[in-house]
Amino acid sequence: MKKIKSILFSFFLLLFLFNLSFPQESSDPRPPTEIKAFDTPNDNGHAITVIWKLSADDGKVKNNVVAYEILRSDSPEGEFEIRGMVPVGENLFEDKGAKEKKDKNYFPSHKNFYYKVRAKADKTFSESEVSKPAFAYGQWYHTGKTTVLAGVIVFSVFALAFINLAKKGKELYIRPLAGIEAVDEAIGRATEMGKPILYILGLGSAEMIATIASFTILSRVAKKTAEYQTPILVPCYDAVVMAVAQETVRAAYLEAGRPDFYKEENIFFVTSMQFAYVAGVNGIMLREKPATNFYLGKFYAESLILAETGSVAGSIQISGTDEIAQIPFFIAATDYTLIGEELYAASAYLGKEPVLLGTLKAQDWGKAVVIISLILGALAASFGFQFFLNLFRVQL
Amino acid sequence: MKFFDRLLAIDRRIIFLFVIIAVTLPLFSKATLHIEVSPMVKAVYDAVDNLPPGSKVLVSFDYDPASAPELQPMALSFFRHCFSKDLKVVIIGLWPQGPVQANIALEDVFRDPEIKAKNLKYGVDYVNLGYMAGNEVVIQSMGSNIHTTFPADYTGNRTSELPLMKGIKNFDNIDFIYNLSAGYPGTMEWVQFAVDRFQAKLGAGNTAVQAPGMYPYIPEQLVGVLGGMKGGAEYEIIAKRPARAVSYMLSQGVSHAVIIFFIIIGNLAFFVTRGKKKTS
Amino acid sequence: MSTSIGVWIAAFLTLGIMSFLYKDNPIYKFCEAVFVGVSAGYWFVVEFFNVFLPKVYDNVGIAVNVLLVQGRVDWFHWSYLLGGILGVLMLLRLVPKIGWISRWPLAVVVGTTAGLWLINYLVSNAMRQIQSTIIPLYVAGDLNATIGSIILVVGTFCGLIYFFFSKEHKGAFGGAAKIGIWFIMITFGASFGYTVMSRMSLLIARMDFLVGTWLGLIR
Amino acid sequence: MRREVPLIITGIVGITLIISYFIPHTPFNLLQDLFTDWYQIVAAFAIILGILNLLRISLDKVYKKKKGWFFGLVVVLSFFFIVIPGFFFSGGRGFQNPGTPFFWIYFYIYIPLMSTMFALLAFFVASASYRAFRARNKEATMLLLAAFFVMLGRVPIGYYLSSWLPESYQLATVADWIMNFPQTAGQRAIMIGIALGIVSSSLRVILGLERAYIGGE
Repeated sequence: MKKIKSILFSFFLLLFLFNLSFPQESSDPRPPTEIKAFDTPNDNGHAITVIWKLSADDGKVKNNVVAYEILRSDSPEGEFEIRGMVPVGENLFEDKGAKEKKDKNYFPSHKNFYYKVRAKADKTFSESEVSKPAFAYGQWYHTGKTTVLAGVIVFSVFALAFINLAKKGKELYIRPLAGIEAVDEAIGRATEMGKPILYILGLGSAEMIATIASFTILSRVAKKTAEYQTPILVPCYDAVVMAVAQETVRAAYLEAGRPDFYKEENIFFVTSMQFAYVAGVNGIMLREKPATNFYLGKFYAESLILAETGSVAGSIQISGTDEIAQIPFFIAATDYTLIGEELYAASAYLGKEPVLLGTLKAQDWGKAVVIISLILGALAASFGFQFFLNLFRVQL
Repeated sequence: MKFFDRLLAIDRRIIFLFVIIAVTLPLFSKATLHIEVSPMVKAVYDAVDNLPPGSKVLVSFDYDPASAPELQPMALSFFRHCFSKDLKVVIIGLWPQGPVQANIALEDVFRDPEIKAKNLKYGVDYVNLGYMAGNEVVIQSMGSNIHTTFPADYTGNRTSELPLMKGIKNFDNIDFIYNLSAGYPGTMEWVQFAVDRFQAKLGAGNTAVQAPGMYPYIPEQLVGVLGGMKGGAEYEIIAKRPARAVSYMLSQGVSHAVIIFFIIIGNLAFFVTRGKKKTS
Repeated sequence: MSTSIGVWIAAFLTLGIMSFLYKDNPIYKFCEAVFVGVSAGYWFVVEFFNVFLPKVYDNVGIAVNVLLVQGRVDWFHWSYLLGGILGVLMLLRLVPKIGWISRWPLAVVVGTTAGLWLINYLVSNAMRQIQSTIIPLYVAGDLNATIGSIILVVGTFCGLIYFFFSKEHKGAFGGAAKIGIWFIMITFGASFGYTVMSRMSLLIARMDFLVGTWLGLIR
Repeated sequence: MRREVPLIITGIVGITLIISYFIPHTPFNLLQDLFTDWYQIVAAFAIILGILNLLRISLDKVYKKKKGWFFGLVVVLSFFFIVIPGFFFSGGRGFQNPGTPFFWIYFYIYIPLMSTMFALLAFFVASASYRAFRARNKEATMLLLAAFFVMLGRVPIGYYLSSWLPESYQLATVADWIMNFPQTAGQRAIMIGIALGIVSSSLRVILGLERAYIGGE
């Protein structure tokens, strides 16, 4: 019995020792294969992409590969240096460098490089064969952005064509907008009551689209007030906006044939501090009790304070902005609201300028394209066709 | 009906008083409330949680003290999350006050013994590159080179000499971008430039005012968005570190109830008095 | 109660601004003026140290250095001097007679935004939005998801119809526009609710400062 | 000179930036970096311009003893109150570090003033909801209803009000649903509309057809 025990013991001991030494005895993982290097597409050069087929031991329990190292050399036999590492399971590496010569990491374009990929296991590794040479070069055109280019071209063609049509005198139809239809009535009411009209251009600077749209509407409103001889007050937040507003109103009075009626002091600068400006305008509303308030342009947190004061003062209020978070306050507290793009449309509708009308038409056609693609796309997607979706895919 | 007329003409200051009470009284309560974590917040949390240790996270602080009550709690719990997961943090700001708010948040987070024990080093584990003027154009130029966009950090060290920044040239070397935003420039600009021009991965915390506007970007262009103080509270809950935002939730709830009450009463009085005027 | 002078000053300023709720008064006006001055000063210091020094001064310094030491012209770094000059031209707006020169730097600003925005808004806010809306209307076995997709597609579609200006809102077209405006109103309702939430949060934090940090009544 | 040069600059800069999106090759990428760097510098000076303008107006008030001249003086003094410590006593470029005098002013003066200013909005929202927010038509009613669900659904009160309902009818779920579907759809429609508006106005600016931003002579 003793003998058997000792034999068994030595057997297990051997087994145990064997087991202990087993992991150290592992062989190298099998190397990655089919390594390919090529210039990274759609860039300015200075980068090469390397792809390979995963090692056969990738994801296996035994000899598990933990990462791949990518090595580069300028000759197939030369010294290879490590350029980067990717985790297990990945088979692509973009070897990117700096484009400035003095940079440590400078990556010359138009120079041949050779790559190999090293599959790393816990302690060992194996290397792939050396790739065929590849060199980096810059592309003149980014192929993934064709859709965007098409979009830009189509839109520009629409815009130029419609501007041209409008200039030739073709009537371009734009549907009436409730807020704008109310303008005449509102001015008439002010005249009857013998009270002024308050026109607020918002807090935007002169180059913002909402402000530009508001200038156009101001010009029409001012012309009407000149005809009715109703005073118009324009308190301003921005010095440049004030200068442009003065010019706009003066021109409108001239056009209406009443330049004598234009009062420059009615278009004035208040302050460019948000809440101080609101306090100033509120004061005007409570003192002058204007019959009609216009809030058209860029508005921020002050929108609800203005709209509330005007509503309590009993004025008719017409508002419009493209600042989405402020529109709810305008809808709830003013009589007419131009929502987002409607503000731009209103300026084209009133201004009747070929450029504005033309680009508004282009926007409409753009929307038509969007709407049609939406319907067709959603139907196609429902039946499992991916074709439409790929049309709008922008590669980056 | 005189009652309603008088109700409509009530002094605003009485309304103001109601608001003060509705907001302040609940602050004294210590009740723990049930706060549900919305899928949107979970998406952001998971995106951060799944980053391997050592990943580089860029945080853009695009807000000022005016919105700090909503965004500061988000900054705190985000920093805590990043540091406890050993992520490397790069801070910038498109609003000048942003990087200062970041410093205030860092100071708070480092008071936490768990984070303090990690002995994080400036320049190695986190950097603050400060503010740069130029709004969204800053993002565009970071896409080609962060070192020329931010030549120096907020204390004037050369960016290229900071160890952490040595391995970061542009968005290619950043694993996740987190944007705390209170308006323009903010999340929309990060989507347009960092995501749609440079393929970055983006999550965001927004003031409640602008959070709804970000929904169309989710999930294709934006991982998710934390909306307002409530979003911050949800993040604290999911990270199992309830803090300031959670403690304010009762006040938040009561104040909403008061607003709804005002709208109902106001409309009731308005329609009753208007109906009377029409019939008379 | 707090013993820090800073907290007391902050509390005074907080109450000073809040006094406006009772009535416009000189203390409020004083606090407001301090706010205006301090924030202008804040921006001034920040723009100087964070933009002017690193962008213009440092880069031109490098350019000068290269010129003196290596005797070659470093065009890259000199270009920042031109940027600085453009910036100074912007300030000429303060001089009425030659203020028009400030339009040149302004043109750089406007041109940059126009060039970037044209692409960005087209890609991010139009094309990629279409891409995200092209989804299968029917999700097998998931009623909620199916309803959600239909609402998403129909809502976007009708909303766009509402913003179509070349056709009067009549008949089926008008019906679609009507549905569109409902969706838009729900959007604004949500946005309104969120705005209320936002404003209330700001007040909560301020009251917490007054009651907690300053008076020490909480905790 | 006054009108043509700016239009030409705008056109060149705008077109270059569009081209560089499609053609990532030199020289367009370098020009893009150049213009964006200039933009950043000019943007900083534009802010300084605004500050100088403010100081000029305030000093003007003080000199001419206009109404409110005292507050004009306060503006100027507080400006220097933060600028002098910022420039000379806060360690140069590290001026925003916690512990500097500049930071102290930021923390104890700037933060309370600014955040209280905006906290006032809470009161104005309340007063506006009471005095001006009317369900004056179907659209406004719809708006207020959606707001009602979102406001309640987003806070714990909503949970306690509706916890007796099955989960998919609880206020929080309803609010999430509104946000994710109808809200997103409406938001997207508005977004696409505004985007096309911006594209077309950018096009006008680049082609030199939009001149309002230049201002008068």
